[in-house]
Amino acid sequence: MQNELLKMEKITKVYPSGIVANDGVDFSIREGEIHAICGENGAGKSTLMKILFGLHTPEEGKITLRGEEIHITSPTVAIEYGIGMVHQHFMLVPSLTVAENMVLGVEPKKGLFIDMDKAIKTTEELSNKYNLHVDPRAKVEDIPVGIKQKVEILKALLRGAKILILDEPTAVLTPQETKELFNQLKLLKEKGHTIIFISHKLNEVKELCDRITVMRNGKSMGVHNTSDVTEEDISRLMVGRDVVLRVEKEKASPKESILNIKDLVYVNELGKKALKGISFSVRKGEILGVAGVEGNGQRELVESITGLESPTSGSIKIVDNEVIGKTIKQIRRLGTSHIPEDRMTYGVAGDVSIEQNIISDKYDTSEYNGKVLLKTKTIKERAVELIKEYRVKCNSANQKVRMLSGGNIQKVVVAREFSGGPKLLIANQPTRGIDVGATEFIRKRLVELRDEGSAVLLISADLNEVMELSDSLIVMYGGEIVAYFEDTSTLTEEELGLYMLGVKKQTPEEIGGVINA
Amino acid sequence: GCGEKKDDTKTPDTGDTNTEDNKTDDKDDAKTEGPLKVVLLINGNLGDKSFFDSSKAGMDLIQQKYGDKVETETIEMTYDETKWEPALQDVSDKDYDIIIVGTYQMSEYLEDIAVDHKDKKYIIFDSTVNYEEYDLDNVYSIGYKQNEGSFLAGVLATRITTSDMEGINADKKIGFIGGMENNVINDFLVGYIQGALYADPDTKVASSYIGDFSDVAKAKEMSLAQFKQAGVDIGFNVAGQAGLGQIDAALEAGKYVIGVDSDQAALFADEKEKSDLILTSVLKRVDQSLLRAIDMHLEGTLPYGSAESLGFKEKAIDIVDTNTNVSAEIMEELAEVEQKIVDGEIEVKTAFKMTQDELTEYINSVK
Amino acid sequence: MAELFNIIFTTGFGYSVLRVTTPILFAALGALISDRAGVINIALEGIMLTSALAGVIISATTQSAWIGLLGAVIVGALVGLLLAYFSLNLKTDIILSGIALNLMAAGGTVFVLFLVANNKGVSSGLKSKVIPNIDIPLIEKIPIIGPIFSGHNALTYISILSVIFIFYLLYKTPLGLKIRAVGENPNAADSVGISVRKIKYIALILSGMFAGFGGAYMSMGYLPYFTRNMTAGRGFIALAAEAMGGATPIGTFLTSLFFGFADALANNLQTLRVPPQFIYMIPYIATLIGLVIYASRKQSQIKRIKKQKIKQL
Amino acid sequence: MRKNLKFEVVRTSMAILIALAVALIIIFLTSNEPGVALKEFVVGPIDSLRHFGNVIELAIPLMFTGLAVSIMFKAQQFNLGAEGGFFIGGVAAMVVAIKVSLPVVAHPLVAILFGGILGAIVVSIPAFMKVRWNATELVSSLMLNYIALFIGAYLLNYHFRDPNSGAIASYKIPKTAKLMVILDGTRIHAGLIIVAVMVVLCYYFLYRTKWGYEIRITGENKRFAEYSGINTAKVIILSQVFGGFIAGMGGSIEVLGLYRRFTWQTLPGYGWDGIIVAILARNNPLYVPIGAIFLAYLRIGADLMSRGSDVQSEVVAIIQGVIIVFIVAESFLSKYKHKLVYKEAKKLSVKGVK
Ligand SMILES: Nc1ncnc2c1ncn2[C@@H]1O[C@H](COP(=O)(O)OP(=O)(O)OP(=O)(O)O)[C@@H](O)[C@H]1O
Ligand SMILES: Nc1ncnc2c1ncn2[C@@H]1O[C@H](COP(=O)(O)OP(=O)(O)OP(=O)(O)O)[C@@H](O)[C@H]1O
Ligand SMILES: [Mg+2]
Ligand SMILES: [Mg+2]
Repeated sequence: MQNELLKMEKITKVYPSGIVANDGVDFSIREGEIHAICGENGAGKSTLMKILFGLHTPEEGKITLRGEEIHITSPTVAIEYGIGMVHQHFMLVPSLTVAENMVLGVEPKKGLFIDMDKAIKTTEELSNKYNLHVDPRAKVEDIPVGIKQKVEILKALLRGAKILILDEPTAVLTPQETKELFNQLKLLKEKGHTIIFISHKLNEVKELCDRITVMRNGKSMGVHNTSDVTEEDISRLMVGRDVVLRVEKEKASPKESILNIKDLVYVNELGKKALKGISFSVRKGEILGVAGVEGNGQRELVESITGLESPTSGSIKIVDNEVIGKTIKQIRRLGTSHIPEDRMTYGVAGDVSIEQNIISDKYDTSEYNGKVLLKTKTIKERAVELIKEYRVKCNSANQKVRMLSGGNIQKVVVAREFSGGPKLLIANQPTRGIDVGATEFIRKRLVELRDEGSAVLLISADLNEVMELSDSLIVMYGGEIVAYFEDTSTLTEEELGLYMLGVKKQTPEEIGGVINA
Repeated sequence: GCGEKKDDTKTPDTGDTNTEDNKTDDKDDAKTEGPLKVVLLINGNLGDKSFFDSSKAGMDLIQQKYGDKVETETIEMTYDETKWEPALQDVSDKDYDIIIVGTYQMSEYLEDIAVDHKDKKYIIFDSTVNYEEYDLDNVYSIGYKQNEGSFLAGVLATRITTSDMEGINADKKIGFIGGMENNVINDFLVGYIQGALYADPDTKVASSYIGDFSDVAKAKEMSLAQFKQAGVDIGFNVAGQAGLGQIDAALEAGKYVIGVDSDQAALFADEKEKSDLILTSVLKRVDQSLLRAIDMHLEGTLPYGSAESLGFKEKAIDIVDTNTNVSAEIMEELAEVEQKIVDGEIEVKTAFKMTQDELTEYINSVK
Repeated sequence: MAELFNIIFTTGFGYSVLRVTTPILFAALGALISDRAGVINIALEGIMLTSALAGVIISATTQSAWIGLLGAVIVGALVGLLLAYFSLNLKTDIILSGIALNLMAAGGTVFVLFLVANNKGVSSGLKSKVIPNIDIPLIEKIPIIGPIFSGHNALTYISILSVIFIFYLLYKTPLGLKIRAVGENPNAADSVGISVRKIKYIALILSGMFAGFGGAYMSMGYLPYFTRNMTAGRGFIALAAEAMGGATPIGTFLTSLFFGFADALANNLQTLRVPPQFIYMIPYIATLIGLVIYASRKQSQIKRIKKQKIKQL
Repeated sequence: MRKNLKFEVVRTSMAILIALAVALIIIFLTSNEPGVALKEFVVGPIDSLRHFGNVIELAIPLMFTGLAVSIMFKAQQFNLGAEGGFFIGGVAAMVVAIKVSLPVVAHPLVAILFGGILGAIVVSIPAFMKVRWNATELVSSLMLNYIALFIGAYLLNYHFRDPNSGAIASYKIPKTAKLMVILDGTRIHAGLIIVAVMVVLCYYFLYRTKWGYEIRITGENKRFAEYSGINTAKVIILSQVFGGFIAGMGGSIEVLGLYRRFTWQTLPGYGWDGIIVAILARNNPLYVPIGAIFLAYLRIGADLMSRGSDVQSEVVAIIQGVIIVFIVAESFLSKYKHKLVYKEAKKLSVKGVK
C-alpha cells in the first residue's frame, strides 16, 4: 500500500451502444513494477487503459496519482502526467518517416519550421539509450512490425512516459522478438519506469510481470502476485471455470491431397519476389501448419490460394482444379474456406448484423436465395442455429457485429467458414488476440473439422498454436519453404525459431517431403 | 414570342386608342368600389437591371400616377419553372383585378388558367397567347420589336469601329455577347447584324453566347476574347446580369459597349470612366408599355383578346442618346434611320421568321 | 485549325489563362488543405460566394480594398469554421453540411445584397474597391513573358505565392505534419495528444480562407462588384482540380492551370463557328480525361499503399 | 431499438423547432407582417388541396433522386451524378415524346424507359472510370453533370426547338405522352404511382435480393465483400447503373408530368436535393418518401411565404440549411441520449442482469 503510484477507483464506463465496459473497476499500480492485466476479450482491459490515457471519459470513478486526484481529459493531459500508451493496434502514420512519427505533436522547431535534423538526432539518441534500434529516416510503411513496435515504445518514452501502458504488444511478434522486447521492458523497469502489460498469453505474464489484475465482464477479479498463482489459476479467474489449454486430438490419418501448389512465384508491385517458387500439398484429413515470422510470404501465399491476388507464375490446384485465374467465388465454390488474419478488415462488415455476416459466402446459393428474393426465414433460422452452435455471445442475430467483442467476432467468422463442410480450410491466425475460452473453442473445432475430412492449412505466428495443432509443419522464410517437419510432436520452440529466423535451412530433399502428389 | 404572331393578329394598329372594349366595363365598375388591384408576377427575380426591373418600374409608375386608385403588388416567383403555374393559379383565385405576367414561358400557363378565370383580366408582355386555339378575350398581349432597337445599335457600332475615336483599330469588326441562345436574343442579333450591314456591308460581327444569364466573369472573359483577340472595338451585350461583364472588359481593353434593357450608363452614373464607354443602350420599355396598358384599361380602351407588337412608334423600344462621346452626325443618322423604320421604309429582319439553318448561316456569314 | 493556333499563341491568351486560373487555384488550394486533413470541403463554392459579397461590402464601408480583402478572407474563415462546427461538433455528414452551406450561401448572399444594396442582382450601387493590378518591374520588359506574366491582379500573384506557402506549410512546419498525420491516421494523431478535432478545425478554417481569397478575387479583382451566383460552379471545378492534382500543392497548381487553359480556350473558340454547347463542354471533358490519366498513373501506387495499410493493421 | 426510435423522434422535432426558431428570428427581423409570413410558411402548404398537391408534385422528383442517391450511397459510391441523370432523363423524354408516336400509356412508358436507360448511361460512366482507372467518382460525376447539360442543351437548340416559340423550348409534348393527372384540382400525376412502386421495389431490391445484399455488403466493407466472393467491380457499376436508371426515370416523369414543353437550360438541382433526401432517409428507400415530402413541404411553405408576405424568398434557403444540418446532426442531443443510455444500463446492472 505504501508505494501506490497510481490508483483508479470505481471506474464505470458505458459506451453509447449501452455496453457497460467497466463496472466499478478498482485498479492500482506500484512504482517500478510490471503489472499485468488479464481477461477475456471484451472484459474491459483496453477500455480501462483508454480511460487512463484520456481517450475515453468514464461516467464515474476517480483517478489518483501519488495520492492526488487528477482528471485525465485527453491524451495530452495523460502525457503531461507521464503516462504513455502503446496501443493494441499500431498508431503510426505510414507515409511519414520514423523520426517524423516520433516527434509528431512535440516537434522540435527551427524558426517556423520543423528542425528535422534535431528530430533525427533525438530519435537516434533515445534509441541508443534504451537499446531499441530503429532507423529514423525510414518510412514507417516500409519497416517490419517488430520495428514498428519499438517505434511505438520510443514514442511513449520520448514524451517522458514514466508509466507505460502496453496493450497486447506481443500479439504480432515472433518468440525471438518477444524475448527481446521483454529484455528491454525489464531494462526500462530498472531505469525506474512502471509498466502496465496486457496480454492473453499467460506464460508471458508469468515470465515478465510482478503482479496481475484479472478482469472479467467489466469487473476487477482482484490483484495477485504473479508468483503466487499458476496459469491455471489465472485462467480460472478469467473465465470463471477450468479451461483445458491442451487440445486433445487423435493422430491424423491423411488421405488424398486436396491442395497442390507447384513452383508458385509472386512478384509484388515493387518488383520484389515475395514467393520464390513454392511447392507443397495439403491432404484430406490433415492440418499442415505454416510457421514463420510475419512478412515472409505467408500473406501472399494465402491471398494467392484464395484468389484475393493473382500470383505471377506457378500452379495452384484445389481438388485437381487449377485456380489461378479463377474468381474468388469460383474458388470458394470448389469448397475452400478462409479465416482471414485481420477479421475487421476482411472477415466481417462491422455495421451489418450477425445474420447477414454469416451468409456472406453463400447468400446466392439455393439454400438462401429463392428465384428473386432471399429466403429470409431460412437465413434467420440458420443464423440462430450457428450462433448457438458456436456459442457467439450476443443479444440477437440482428445485432451489429461491431457490438461484439473480438473473440465473438472471430466466432462469427469461424461459424461461417466452418459450416458447410469445407474441403479445404485456410486458417490464417485463427486465434490471434482472442481470449483463452474462445481460443480453446476454435482450436477444438479446427481439429473436429480435420477429423470430418477437411484439409487444413494453418498459418499462425503463435508458435504454441502451430505446434499444438499441426500434424505436420512447414516453415517459411524469405519467400521460401526452409523446413518441413512431418511430425511436430518432437519439435521444440527453440529449434523452430532458428528456422524462422533463417539461421538454419533444410536440404531440398527434406523439404520435398511436403509434396504429396 | 413577341414577334411571331404579331402580323397575323387581328389587332388594330396600336396607335388607335379608341378600340372599343366593351363587356368588361360594367363588371369592373361593379367590383371596383375599392382600388384597382394589379399584381405583377415575375418569373425570375428582381435585380436583373433589365427586363424584370423594368416591369417593376412600370408598376411603380402606375402607382405614382394613380395613387390611391390602384393597389399594386409584385411577386417574384423565382427562376424555378415548376413554381410558376401554382403561383399564377394562386393569384387568379385571389381578389386581384388585373394580373400581369411576362415572357414566353408564361404564355401557355396563362392560356390554361385565363380560360377558367373570366372575371379576371390578364396582361402578358414580351409574348403572346394563342388566341386562335383558346377563348382568351380577357388577355391582352404585348410584344416588342427589339430587332428595331438593335438595328440602330448595329448602325452605331459600325460607325464607331470605323471612327477615329480613342482605342479604335483598323478592323471593321463589332461584337455581340448573348446570354443563351433563344429567339429573343437571336432577334436582337439579327437586327444588329442587319443594321451593321446597312451601315457598311463589309462589317464583321463576332458573336458569343455565355450559356447562362448570371456568369458575369465568363461574360467578361468572352468579351475580352473579342476585344483583345478578335479585334472587336465595340460590343453589344444582351445577357441580362451577365452582360455587365462586357462593360468591365471594355474598360480593361479600352473599348466600347452598347447596353440593353436598361440604361447601363445610368447604372454606373458615378463611375464616369465606365459610363463613358457605354455609348448607348437599347431599351425595351416594359415600364412604359405597362403604364400605357393600365392607362388604356382605365379608359376602357385596352384591346383585350388581342396581341399588339410595340416598337419605336409606340415608344416601347428606345435607345439612349445621352452619351456625349458619340458624335452629333452619328446621332443624326440614327434618328433618320429610326424614322425610316417607323415609316416602314426599312424593313427589319426578325429571327422569329427564320429557321435555325437560315439563322446560323446569317450569323456565320458575318463572322 | 490555323485560327485556333492563332488564338493560342498570343500573349493575350497566355495572360487570360492566368487570369481565369486564379479563382480556381485559390479554391483548389482550399480543397487541398482540408483534404490533407481528411475532411472534404464541398462548401468551397458557397464560401467563395459569401466572401465575394463580404469583400464588396467591407471595402465599400471602409473604402479600402485591402481591408475588404481581409474581411473577405476572415468571412471565408468563418464559414469554414461553421462547416467545421457542423461536421465536427454536431457530427452532421460533411458532404451534407457542405451542400447545406452552399444552399445557404446562394440564397443568403442575395438576401444580404438586397438588405445592403436594395438590389438582388448586382452590387454596383455600393462603392466597393478593387485590388490593384501590379506590373512586375523586370519581367514586364521581357517580350512575350512580360505581357503574359506581368500586369496581373495582385491576387493572381498571391495565388501563386500561396502554392509555395502551402507547400512549406504542409511539408516543413509542425502544423503541416499534424495535418498530414490527422488526414492519414487520425487515431495515431489522437494517441500522441494531437487534438484531431482542433487540427481539422484549423484545416477547414484555412480552407475557408483560401476560398475566401478566391471569392475576393471574383468581386474585387476579376470584376469590381458582386453579382448573384457569380462563382458559377468554380468551387466545384476546384474540387476536380485538386483531385486531379493528386492532393499535392504542385499537382494542384498544374491542374488548376490546365483547367484555366481549357476554360480560356473555350471562351476564345466562340469567335469561331462551332455550336457553343460543344465548346462549353471542353473544360469538363478535359477534366475527365485528366482525371483518368492521373488516376491510372496513380493506380498501381495506390494499390501498393493500400496493401501496406492492410499489413499495418 | 424502440427507445432509439423514440429518441430519433424527439431529436428530429427539436431540430425542426430550432430551425423554426431561426426562421422566426429572421422573419421578425426582416418582416413587417411576421404573423402572416409565419402562417403562410407553416400552414400554407396544407391550407388547400392545391397547395398540398404542390407539395406532392414537388416530392415526386425528390423521391426519384432520393432513391437513386440512396442506392449509390448504400454501396459507398459518392456519385453526385443524379443531377445529370435526372436532366438527361428529361431530355430523353423530350426525344421520345416528340420524335416517336405511340398510343397513350405506351408512349410515356417508352419515354420513361428510355430516360432511365440514358440516365443509367450517364451516371454509370463515373462507375466505369472508377472500376477501370480508379478515378474518384465524386469529381467525375460532377463533371459529367455539366457534360449532360450541354448535350441536352445542344439537342434542344439544334434539333427539338420549336422555332415558333419565343424562348428556348421544345415542340409541345403530345397529349399521348403526358402522364395523366390523378387527383383533380392538383397537378399530381401518375408519376406518383410509379414512384410509390419504385420505393417498394427499391426496398425489396436492397434488403431482400441477392443484388441488394451485394450492394450493402460492398458498401459496408468492400474488402470483406471481395473476400466473400462478391464481384465488387460489378456491384459498384450495378449500383450506379441502377441509381442512374432511377434518376433518369425521374427526369422523364417530371417532364411528362408537369411540363408542356421541355425547357431546361440549366441543371434542375434535384440531384443535390436527392442527396439531402437520401441522407435524411438514412439511405433507406422506405424513408425516402418521408424525407422527400418533408423537404417539399419546406420548399412550398417557403414559396407561399415569399409570395404571400414581404419576406424575401431567399431567406428560405437559410432556414432550409439550418433544418437540414440539425436533423442530420448525429451528436445533436447526443449527451442527452448518452445520459438515457447510461441510466438504462445502470438500472439493468443494479437488477443484476448478466
Ligand atoms: N468504442 C466502443 N464503443 C462501444 N463499445 C465498445 C467500444 N470499445 C469497446 N466496447 C465494448 O466494451 C467492452 C469492453 O471492451 P474492451 O475493449 O475494454 O475489451 P478488452 O478487454 O480490451 O478485450 P480484448 O481482449 O478483446 O482487447 C466490449 O464488450 C466491447 O464490445
Ligand atoms: N466504435 C465502436 N462501436 C462499437 N464497438 C466497438 C467500437 N470500437 C470497437 N468496438 C468493439 O470493442 C471491442 C474491443 O475493442 P478493441 O479495440 O479492444 O478490440 P479487441 O476486441 O481487443 O479485438 P482485437 O484484439 O482482435 O483487436 C471489439 O469487440 C470492438 O469490435
Ligand atoms: Mg483490447
Ligand atoms: Mg475597327
